[in-house]
Amino acid sequence: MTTAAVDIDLARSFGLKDDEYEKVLSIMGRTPSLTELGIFSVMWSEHCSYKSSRLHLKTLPTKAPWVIHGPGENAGVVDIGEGLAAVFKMESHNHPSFIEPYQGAATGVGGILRDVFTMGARPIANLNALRFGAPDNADTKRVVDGVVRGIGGYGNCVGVPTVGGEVNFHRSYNGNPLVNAMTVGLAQQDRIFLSAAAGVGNPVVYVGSKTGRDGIHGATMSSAEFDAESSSKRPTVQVGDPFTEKLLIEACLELMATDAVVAIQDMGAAGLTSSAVEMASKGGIGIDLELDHVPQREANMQAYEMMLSESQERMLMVLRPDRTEAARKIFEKWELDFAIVGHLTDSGRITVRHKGQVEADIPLGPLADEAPIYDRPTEPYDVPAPLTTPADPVGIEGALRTLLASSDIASRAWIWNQYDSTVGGQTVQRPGGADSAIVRVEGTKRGLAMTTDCTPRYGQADPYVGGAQAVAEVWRNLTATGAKPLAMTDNLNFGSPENPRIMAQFVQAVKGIGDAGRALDFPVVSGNVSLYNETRGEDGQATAIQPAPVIGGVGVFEDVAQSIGLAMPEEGELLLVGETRGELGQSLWLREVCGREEGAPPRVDFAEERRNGDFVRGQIQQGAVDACHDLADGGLLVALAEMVMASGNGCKLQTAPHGMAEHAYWFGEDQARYVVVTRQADAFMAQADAAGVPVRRLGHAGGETLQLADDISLTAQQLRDLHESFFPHLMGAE
Amino acid sequence: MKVRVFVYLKEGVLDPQGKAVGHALQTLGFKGVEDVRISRVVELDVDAVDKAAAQKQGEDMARALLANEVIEDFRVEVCA
Amino acid sequence: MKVRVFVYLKEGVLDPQGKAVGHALQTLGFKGVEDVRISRVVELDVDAVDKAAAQKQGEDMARALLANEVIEDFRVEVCA
Amino acid sequence: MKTGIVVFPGTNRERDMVQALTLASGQAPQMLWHQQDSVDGLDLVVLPGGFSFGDYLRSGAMAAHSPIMNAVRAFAQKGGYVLGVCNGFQILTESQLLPGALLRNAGMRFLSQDCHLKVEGRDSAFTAGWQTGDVFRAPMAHGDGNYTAAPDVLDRLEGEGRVAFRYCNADGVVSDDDTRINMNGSARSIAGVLSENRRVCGLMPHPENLTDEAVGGTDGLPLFKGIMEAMGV
Ligand SMILES: Nc1ncnc2c1ncn2[C@@H]1O[C@H](COP(=O)(O)OP(=O)(O)O)[C@@H](O)[C@H]1O
Ligand SMILES: [Mg+2]
Repeated sequence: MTTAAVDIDLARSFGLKDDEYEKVLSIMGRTPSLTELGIFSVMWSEHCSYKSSRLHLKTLPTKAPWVIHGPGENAGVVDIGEGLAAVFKMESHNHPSFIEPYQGAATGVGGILRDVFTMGARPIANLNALRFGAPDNADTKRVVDGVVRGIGGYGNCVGVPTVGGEVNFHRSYNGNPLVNAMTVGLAQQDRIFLSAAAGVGNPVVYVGSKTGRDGIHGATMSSAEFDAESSSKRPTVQVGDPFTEKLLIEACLELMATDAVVAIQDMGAAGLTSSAVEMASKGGIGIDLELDHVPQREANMQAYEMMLSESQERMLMVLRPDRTEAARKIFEKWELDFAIVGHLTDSGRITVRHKGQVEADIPLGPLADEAPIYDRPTEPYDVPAPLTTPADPVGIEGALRTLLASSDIASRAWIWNQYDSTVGGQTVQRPGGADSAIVRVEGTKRGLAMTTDCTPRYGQADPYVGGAQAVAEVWRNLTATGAKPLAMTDNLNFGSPENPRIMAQFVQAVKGIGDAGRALDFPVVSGNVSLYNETRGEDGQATAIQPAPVIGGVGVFEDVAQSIGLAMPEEGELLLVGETRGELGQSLWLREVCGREEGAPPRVDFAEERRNGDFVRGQIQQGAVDACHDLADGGLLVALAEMVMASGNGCKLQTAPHGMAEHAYWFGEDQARYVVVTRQADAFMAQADAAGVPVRRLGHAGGETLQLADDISLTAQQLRDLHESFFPHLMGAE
Repeated sequence: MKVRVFVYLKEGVLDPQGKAVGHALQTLGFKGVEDVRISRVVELDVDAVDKAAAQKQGEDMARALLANEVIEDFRVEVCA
Repeated sequence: MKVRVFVYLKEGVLDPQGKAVGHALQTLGFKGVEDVRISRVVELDVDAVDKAAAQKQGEDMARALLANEVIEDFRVEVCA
Repeated sequence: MKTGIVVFPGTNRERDMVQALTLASGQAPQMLWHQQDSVDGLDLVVLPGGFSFGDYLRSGAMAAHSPIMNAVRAFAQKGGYVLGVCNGFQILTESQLLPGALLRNAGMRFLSQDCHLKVEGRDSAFTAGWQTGDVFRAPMAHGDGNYTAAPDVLDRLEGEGRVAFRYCNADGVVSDDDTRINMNGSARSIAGVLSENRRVCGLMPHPENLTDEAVGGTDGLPLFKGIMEAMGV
């Protein structure tokens, strides 16, 4: 391997463009060594450099008085009161999860956990946003099975509860599923750890698992589209070791309680290279690495391999020299490798030595600053016209039955029943109980609400709305539990940015996210971009995924006892908050009942969203609301059925208003709406009126059935039978 | 006919179980122990006319289900 | 010396994994498959003077940790 | 009264257990590291849930050989109270402080959902907080909870009243073959067992996760109240 001649062909095979290789030559003033070329190629990969997305990400709102650290660190940090902070981020592991679903998903969870505990936070919750191919696609069952087992296998073992997430199925993900994992951690505001290295002479310390030849070139690989050849280019699949991760969490947190750590960074994509380069360049300092000291799992590893290995469960730290031995003891107690692999210098360069040879010597400034940035061309996007309401082919009950059993609405219990959602002893709302998961902040009365959302079919039709609606839905899901929304993380999954139509999707979606975030005071504090999510068919044509700008949100409760869920209470009046126009464009009703994916997605009106949400939250915080559910996929009637199934308590509904098609009323996906159940309906209505918030009386909680008119009456059990059939059927009788 | 399918991790793939077991054995006082790898054997009866057919069935089953060829290799033995 | 410890469920102990795999194989169309048993193989290097010593070490390790004799039996093979 | 919670590498429900014991007794338990070789001075030792040593090889196998387990064994022989939940139960069977073993769940999937448990008899500290026949809800979270033992061992356990808890439905109906009720496939629907002297108890579900009204309910609290009462707290 070391004998491979470094030239433009090799550079191309490493994923560098010709002009990028030219730039490498001019920075180095000579032909780079193999190891140097490897370092440039991974640092300049889409995954590490954000070269196609950076210009656009810069436009996102990232500030608010409660934001402590926005994008740029391993995870975002937000003030949640009492000197505490929520630390969170989302990360994708899409391509690896198609190749080896179990390990791909498992190591995705491992990676995002490390991003959070690197900052000194104890991970307290995991969520995941999953997108699979069509249910009848040959690969789907294998991928669902492996991904779900992998997420559970890792999260359950490390003892972080998996409390929420979302799942979609669509044929555009047949060859390219999306696995986005989010971790939320808890830290003390005065004990947040960052990655900027400081202190010339300070030791650089490697901890965790040993290095093997895992996933070499994973970073460039995850930025390359799939094709027939990609199987031969497969890097060795990374195998996750959640047990070691658990030890690493405990050891790092124990160490961080001392004053030994100057800087710390997980080894994620591009392993030792990106962690060493990032720490040193953020600190404006140099770094010398001695690879002979790197703990190695395999024999005869080359410098190139060690620098690019993506072996899991490893961290790089800069320690205070006088605390190094105390630190070593902690890692020995936890039976983890601990090795001093280098030190900081004032050279401004990264120098890598192995077996007495200098294998790489690169100026850090240019490596970081001259990384390519592209303002990629876009092609105007035709947004479909609004849909005229189609005729109803099946009636209300038929459509409800179809929708409840459909892939995007069906109960996800089959999945979440494989995730430990209670470990930690703080889970107030488990999956299915509320619009957001709710976790108490240990040792306080406070709580955090958290959720992930995205509606790719909206973004496929209108990328701007796709971005904006994802933010609105997240904000609404937090609000519906009574939480104050604080901030979001994002995971932008798109096709190839080199395709101007896809690039336009990306730009518009980011614009939608930014506008929504500004309007709702809901800044972006961390995120991740995953591009090249495409499958090349036998005809050589690339098919991109439906764009998925996934948003993860976190909100706070001062007193978690004030939070509410969505389960239908035994009594109370049902009210619909927000205006109903009956928008069926891109709705699930249209797709599942009529087989059409058409029209404009529902309008997202930020002012309406904010006004309605702020009002509902205020009512919940006053204790006036017993249950609340936001309206999204499937519209009003699906939301009501979900409330009935959650508790087994029924409700009796008034007929649809005149002047609107009945099916548009029950199944339209108009935004900015909530169903609330209250025993103080008159006061609620009066206050809503004063606040300019439209509210409509829907009916009453009670009985054992969801009852629409005399002829439509379904028991909770009948609803559940429909709702719970999809996954067992998909996965086969077990 | 009895068929045994041995399924083991490919060379170079991390074996977290083997690592932990090796460590535990050393703690228990088995000092010279090294290089612990854990694999599995699936033993089953197949309905085959001869050894070659049984061997083929074993390989087909390994490819279809028993081994995950992305990270594992396998070997089939037919025992009489 | 290379030692292999085979650990398998005792006769009469239900093997949920074997059962599930047997079922899956049949669903995949492997019709004649029966009696699927899955066992674990721990392969390791021991520091032993001769085959007998290696065999003994293998057995000791099986009793000490590798097998749970309440439900499992084991067999040790020394390979060269 | 002094309680201790053993932490092995990979244990992950120790904080949940601290919370439950503190709520029930008003006293914070002591944390015990697996390499300690003594549990002197304690009245109750708890082995909490998790994935000790990753649950690699077999759940609980490596933990059963940790130095502290010799001390726990001696403690149990002297009549000390020992509670093992989930991974703790697996460790107790692997250490042969309790009979039987826990195999992979019959459905081969990790199970994380609420189950119902029936209290088979109240003549132990671990069951005294309920009435015989009471049914309570408890979360499960395990991959290897399928209890098995030789038929004669099972007969003996039943004969001696050493089955502490069985899986049942919300109405108390036990049905070994119904996978909605006996979800992990345990022999005779056994969810928890007692030692001969009734002072060692192991069970798979997690009563410690339902001990606080603010976090899901208090269905599991009687377990801890019962222990405290038996020990005169
Ligand atoms: N879409 C995005 N929006 C906002 N911030 C982003 C986005 N994508 C990435 N970031 C931020 O850029 C930084 C680098 O991200 P990334 O390379 O994914 O981190 P890591 O190296 O931990 O994998 C992080 O601070 C991340 O939060
Ligand atoms: Mg990071």
